[in-house]
Amino acid sequence: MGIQTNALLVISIPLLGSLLIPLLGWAGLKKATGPLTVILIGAANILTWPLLLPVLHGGMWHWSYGLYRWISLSLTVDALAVFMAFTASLIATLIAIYSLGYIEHTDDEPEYYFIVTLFLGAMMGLVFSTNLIFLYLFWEIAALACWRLIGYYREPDYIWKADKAFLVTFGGAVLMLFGFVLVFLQYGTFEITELRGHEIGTVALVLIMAGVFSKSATVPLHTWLPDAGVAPSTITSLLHAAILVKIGLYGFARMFCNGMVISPRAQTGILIIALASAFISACAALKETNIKRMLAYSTVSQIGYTFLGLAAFTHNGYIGALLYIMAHGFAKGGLFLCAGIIEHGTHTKDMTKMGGLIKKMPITAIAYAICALSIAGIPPMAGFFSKWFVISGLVEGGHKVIATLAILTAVLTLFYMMKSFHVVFLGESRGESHAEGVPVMVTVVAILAGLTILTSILLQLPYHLASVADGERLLKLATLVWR
Amino acid sequence: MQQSMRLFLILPLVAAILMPWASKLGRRIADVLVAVTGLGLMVLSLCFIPYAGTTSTFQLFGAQFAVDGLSLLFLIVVNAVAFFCILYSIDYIDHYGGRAKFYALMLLMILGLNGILLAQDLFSLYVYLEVASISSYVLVAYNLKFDGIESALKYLLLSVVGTGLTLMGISLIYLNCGTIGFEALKAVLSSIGIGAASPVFLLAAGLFMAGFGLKAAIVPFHAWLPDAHPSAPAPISAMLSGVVIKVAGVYSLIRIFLYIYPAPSQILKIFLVLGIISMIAGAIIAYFQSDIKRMLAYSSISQIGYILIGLGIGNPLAIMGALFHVFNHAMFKSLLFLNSGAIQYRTGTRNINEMGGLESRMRVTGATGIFGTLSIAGVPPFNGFWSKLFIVMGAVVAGKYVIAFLMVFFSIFTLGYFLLIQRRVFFGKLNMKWADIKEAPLTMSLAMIFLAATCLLSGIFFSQVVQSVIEPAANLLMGGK
Amino acid sequence: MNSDILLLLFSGFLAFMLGVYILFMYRNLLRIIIGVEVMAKGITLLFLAAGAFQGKIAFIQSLVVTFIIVETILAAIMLALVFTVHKIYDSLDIQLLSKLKG
Amino acid sequence: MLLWILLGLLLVFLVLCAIFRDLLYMAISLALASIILAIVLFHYGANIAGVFELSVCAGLITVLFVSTVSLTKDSDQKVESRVPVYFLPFIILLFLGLDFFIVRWLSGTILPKDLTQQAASTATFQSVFWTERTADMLGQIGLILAGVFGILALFRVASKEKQHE
Repeated sequence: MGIQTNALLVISIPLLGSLLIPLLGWAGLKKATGPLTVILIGAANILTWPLLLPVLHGGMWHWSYGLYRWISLSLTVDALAVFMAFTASLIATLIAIYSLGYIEHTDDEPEYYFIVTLFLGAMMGLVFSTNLIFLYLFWEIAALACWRLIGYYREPDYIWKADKAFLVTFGGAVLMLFGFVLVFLQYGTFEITELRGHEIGTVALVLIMAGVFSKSATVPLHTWLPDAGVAPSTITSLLHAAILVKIGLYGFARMFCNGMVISPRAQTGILIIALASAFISACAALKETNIKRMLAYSTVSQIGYTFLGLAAFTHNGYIGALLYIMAHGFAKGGLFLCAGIIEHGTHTKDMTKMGGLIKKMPITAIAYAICALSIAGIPPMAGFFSKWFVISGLVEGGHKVIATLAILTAVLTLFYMMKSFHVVFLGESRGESHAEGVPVMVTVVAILAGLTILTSILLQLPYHLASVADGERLLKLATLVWR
Repeated sequence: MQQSMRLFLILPLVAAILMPWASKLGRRIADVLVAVTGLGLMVLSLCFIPYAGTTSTFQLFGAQFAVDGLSLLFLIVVNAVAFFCILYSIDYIDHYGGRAKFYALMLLMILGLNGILLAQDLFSLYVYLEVASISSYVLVAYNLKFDGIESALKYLLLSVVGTGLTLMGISLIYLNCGTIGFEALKAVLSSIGIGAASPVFLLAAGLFMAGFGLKAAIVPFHAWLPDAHPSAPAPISAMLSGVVIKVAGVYSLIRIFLYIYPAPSQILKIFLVLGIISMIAGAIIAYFQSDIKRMLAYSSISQIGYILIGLGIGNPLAIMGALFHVFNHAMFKSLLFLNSGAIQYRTGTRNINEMGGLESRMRVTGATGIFGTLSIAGVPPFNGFWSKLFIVMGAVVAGKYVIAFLMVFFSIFTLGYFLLIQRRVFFGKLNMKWADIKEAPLTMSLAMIFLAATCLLSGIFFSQVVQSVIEPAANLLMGGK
Repeated sequence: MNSDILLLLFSGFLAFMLGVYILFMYRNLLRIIIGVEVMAKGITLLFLAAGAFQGKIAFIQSLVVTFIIVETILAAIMLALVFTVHKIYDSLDIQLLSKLKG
Repeated sequence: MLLWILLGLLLVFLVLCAIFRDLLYMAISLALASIILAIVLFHYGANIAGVFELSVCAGLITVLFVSTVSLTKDSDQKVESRVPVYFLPFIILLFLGLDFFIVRWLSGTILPKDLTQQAASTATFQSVFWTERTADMLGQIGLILAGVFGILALFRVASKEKQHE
């Protein structure tokens, strides 16, 4: 199987396969929709494996199908794309398995699975496409999938929050599209590969960043993300860990880290926004008592951190950011799924009403602890190394003040993570009696915790992948390929 | 092949004449007759796609008609939407009664619209415009309730003034150059040039702008539309909003100002200004409506604004976007009106505050409603996205950044108020009042599914649509430059 | 341009304006229909002026005949609508048609 | 001179339409205006159009109108102009002035006939109507059908309701 077919299959299996799910639902086979989803997403994940080795050796493939004048479907298989595809689909597979135990109580199963699969399909399309129009297209498919999923429980209040999320991300994305059009006006192309090394104007950059920041929930545009916590826990997990907020990060990495060039001033601006976002939301997380909102603010904070790494435009910073995407994906996915189990067991999201859960839910507690340690950046965990790389990348780029403040934020993270573990799992039990979750759910949580440990032990592998994906080297390769 | 274009006029006429006898023979026979005619017309219009790049003329009873790229695009829109609306009305018209008359009037409306597109001079255009309008006045009043009749009267009175102005323009044109044929006029205008030499043409242009602008419901002339659309039966609202305002209004404006007149910059500026006002005013007023069909009606005004802006910018990209938006708006706005009709059919209300959670009871209506919403807001991969993208790109290329930004902003706004509809009507907890309502009947559901599929497929395969029908039409308009 | 044609144009425009005036300024629906008819007279005159100026009476005559038919059918439909309004509402006052104010 | 008198009378009758309070008088003055218009048409040699104007507008529409007036007789006819009647002369003066300027402007700007190179045609009405304007013929068939079906549709429930009563 060629690289091209392989990559196309990775995109089309979830994207087109998702259409089968409502058909199954209409055919009365509601029970089959869940396993089918697992199969589709899992297949997408397994198909990314054969791509890993070639890209590790520095391979890069690019082809494009012209559609209409300057609009063409261009696909690129490189380390960055494969890395994102692999991480996202792996986490999504686990979440889909978890859903089997979690979602069966509600009546709209086919719709749920349909949109989850479509969501992942959009993500796969996004990571492989390098035409700005198609980037936008998949970006919006993800947004509308997320709209339906956040409002899944259909409470009037929840729907309003879903609409809010959709409007904010759609608005940002449309502005971003406007920015793309300005870029097009300047250089006459929508191909990222052709835009490589060109500096873009400030207005276009501001517009594009509006889209990126709204999608990745960075501080002025972040409010939809904590509100999105009204969705089922699997969905929040999907949004935070695997797909949605990572889209903004990926978009930034794809467009700017080895593509278009931005001025140093703009770079400083982005760094400051990212730092402010990381710091402010860490403070917010400290005060929050709703477990899902606390985790959501933590995501906003970590996303800010990742942006710091990406926007440093240095080798170490870039590696740190990619590692961060992976480590945060596993750990935050695990945390949200733990939160889901806890919510199932205690019927509350308020942390002050929990306590002493470690006795009732030992596996969940351990998994939560491992994931929290990773997020907080405790040394042997992957989270630590990624943070370390980000900070050293910042220093390398000469942003010493920002690096210092970033360390302060990391301390805050440690503080609220430990506090939440303490409140939820230790101490006296304050609620009714609870039981451990359904086996399939607990297993998934355990696997995610295991993956967190595994990435820590085998850090060498993702590190290698990330360093291959690094912009500078890619740029060299690209000049070879494109000449 | 070209001679079969006669069928665009003959088929609906003959079917309309046969309708009373068909309904005497049996209800189903009338249904079949009208559906077959509609399907035939749609297939016929699609058959001509390969000939989009050429102008083909044909004779009917000695009269000259012609189809060029521009007419063909509109023919496809008219006949496709008409077929879906006919399909929809088969089950829908049950509670209105007068089935045969309804079908006959609808067919005559199609005849009129096709005639507008095939006509080769200004006066024939006017005559067919009246055929379509007179049928639509009666169809708006079809429920014979107070609201229907009063909005039909309002529509009629304003239209009469509009067509009166148009006729004045025609007589001035004839007075000035002794011809009213399109081609002849085009030749005369290009030989003498427009502007200081003949201000009469500009006066006539103003009259046409007002007259056809009224038919297109551009903002200062829009007063009839928000009344006429809600009180008409749903398939008629869909036809009015999807097709009639475009053919009677936008097509005539395009034909006159971008084809006959060599697109003088003053007129394009007026297009631009009116378009912006329509876009903004329509969207803002729509936001405050609680009647679902009124909201859709105002949003039609807003979308017509987009089309006008595209025409007013006047570079190939924007014109292509505008023409594509004509196609797209016909599809998704008809779809949305049919959705609202299905809701009204089952719940008997149009007030969006009384609905809620209907999605769980009306699956097809709910799902197709989402398609319509996303299309109109310009969310990819639906078709509305591409046309808006083209118009915005045209504006940016022309250096009109503010206008481009306004369009972008109002597409967010559009999504905002359509999400409001979604939230109050479909999404959300089921209002217990509607616990035992059912999905709309078969043909209604089918029509909605077809339209939704068109919205999605023409978005995914936009390049084929653009290349096969939109580009020839745009080339025709840009040919003079 | 000879004075007869100017006169025709003059009376045509005047009749049109009168028609529009009657259309918008009166409240009785039947009177409004008269307004439409007056407007139609004006348009007929304008057509006649154009035809006379161009020396193509035969051509303009066929347009006028078509126009007269349109006008008649329009009048018939309007009268039918007004009759139906009257049947429902027992009044011809346009003010009672609330939405017509806008 | 004849034309001046005819058009003067025509305008007087049209203005009377706006002045009369009684709908019947109004209809009659409209009919008279139609008759004069027909004479004007005859004057220009547009005989068939004149006949149509005479029979259809002066005849048919008046009959339709009068019958509608008598059918709706019981309703109040007091409702009058939005503007007091004594404003009418001023408004007509305004129209006259406006009209004067339009026509003066037009007479100065209309292209001379020789520039548009249109020879006066000797074609007869029949040849034009039945050969050049057949497109309109088809439209007229559609119009008449629309009128017929329209009126049938508008009166359909009326008959149904009577059955219920």
